[in-house]
Amino acid sequence: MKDRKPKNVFKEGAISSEFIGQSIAKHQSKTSIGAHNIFLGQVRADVIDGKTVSAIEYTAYEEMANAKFHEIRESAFEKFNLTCMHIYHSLGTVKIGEICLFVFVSSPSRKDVFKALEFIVEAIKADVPVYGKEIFEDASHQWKVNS
Amino acid sequence: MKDRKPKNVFKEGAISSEFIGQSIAKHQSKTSIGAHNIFLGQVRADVIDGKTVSAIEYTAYEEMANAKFHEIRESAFEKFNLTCMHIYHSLGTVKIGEICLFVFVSSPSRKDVFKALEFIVEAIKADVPVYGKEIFEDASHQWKVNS
Amino acid sequence: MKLNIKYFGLLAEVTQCAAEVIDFSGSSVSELLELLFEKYPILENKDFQVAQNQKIVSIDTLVSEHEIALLPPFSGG
Amino acid sequence: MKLNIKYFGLLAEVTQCAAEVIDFSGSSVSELLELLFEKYPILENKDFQVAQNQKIVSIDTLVSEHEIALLPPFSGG
Repeated sequence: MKDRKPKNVFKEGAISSEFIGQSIAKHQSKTSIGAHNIFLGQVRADVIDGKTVSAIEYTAYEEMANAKFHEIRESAFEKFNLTCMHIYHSLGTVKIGEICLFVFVSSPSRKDVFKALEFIVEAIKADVPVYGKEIFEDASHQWKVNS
Repeated sequence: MKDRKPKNVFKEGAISSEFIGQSIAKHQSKTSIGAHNIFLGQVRADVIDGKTVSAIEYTAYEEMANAKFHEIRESAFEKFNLTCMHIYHSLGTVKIGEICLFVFVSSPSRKDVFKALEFIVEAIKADVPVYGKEIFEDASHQWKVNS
Repeated sequence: MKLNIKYFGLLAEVTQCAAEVIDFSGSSVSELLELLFEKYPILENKDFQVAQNQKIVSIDTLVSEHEIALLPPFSGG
Repeated sequence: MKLNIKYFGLLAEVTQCAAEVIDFSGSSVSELLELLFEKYPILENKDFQVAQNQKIVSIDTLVSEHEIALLPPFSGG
């Protein structure tokens, strides 16, 4: 299911497990698919200088980010034999234990999904203007840095 | 959540998308997790010599298979920094579009989940005595061969 | 000794047998296979591994356990 | 020319400004940055890239579009 127009990847707040389950269910009619690979980013309760993260607040340069997500999508379809690809990223507040990134790739074969998923996730981390502000339990904050 | 005793990986019939969603939900209390990676094997409607697959019937040497799954699990925990690992494989009939294999790994960091998931899925394909019988629409069959 | 022989996948189909007890007086896996090939000539052209007590063994291994399984190529997942 | 300058993440915090319109008569991105450093001296020590019309550009690039964004290191996912 190649989709050539950029779409809005962002969702307000956390991505629910029900939404993920429903996305999986929707693919059961696509009987050329043999392998799905799903990446989920979950907000960690990191302890930094004795203070514990309680949530991350996401903001983004939305137009540019959606254009970048689209580029990553096109380039993954070019590089790998994929049937479907879906990317969702949270905006706003996502509490610890909740999911902020959902990347879902499907292909006839498993080799393609493994390579494609890692490529997409690394590209998102490196190239998409999204910002995470880590909110501590005492309401202070720091700007997240990706490793 | 290392679990040192072998467990039964097999489930009768297809693995439902609701079950997968619920497994994801259960991990939201584990706030040291930053990344989940999920592999799903789905039964394809392959066309072979003009006949279309309608289902796969799985059988296994169950005791040996569960022991192998356990070995793979232990070895993945040794090689990678994982918080959780879950493996489910279907037995019996799984129709096209339905899910027959669910592998779920979680870690503080994404690098570990990518490597671990691929390692586990490849080991399952190579080392676990499970047999898929591809049933065609005309009720004839052939024994599946992994590539 | 009495052996429980188990056949899986394609092999259970061609032998029309999932499991049986066989009286075996030889020593190695290869001797056991000769006996089974006599009973089921069709097995001789098939690709399979042998597991003794759930461990894959070579044909030179001595038969020392009761549970012997004939395993065609795996196709899980 | 009138430029829409956008600040993101940490930069929006330190400038206390998410977006503003600036009158710019110079030519390159580096000249624009000099102007912004004058207005917000704190920007000078910060790590960021510049996007012109949503494309990352070098400081030698000519300013030819109205939308300029200052982007600190990304931290999505």
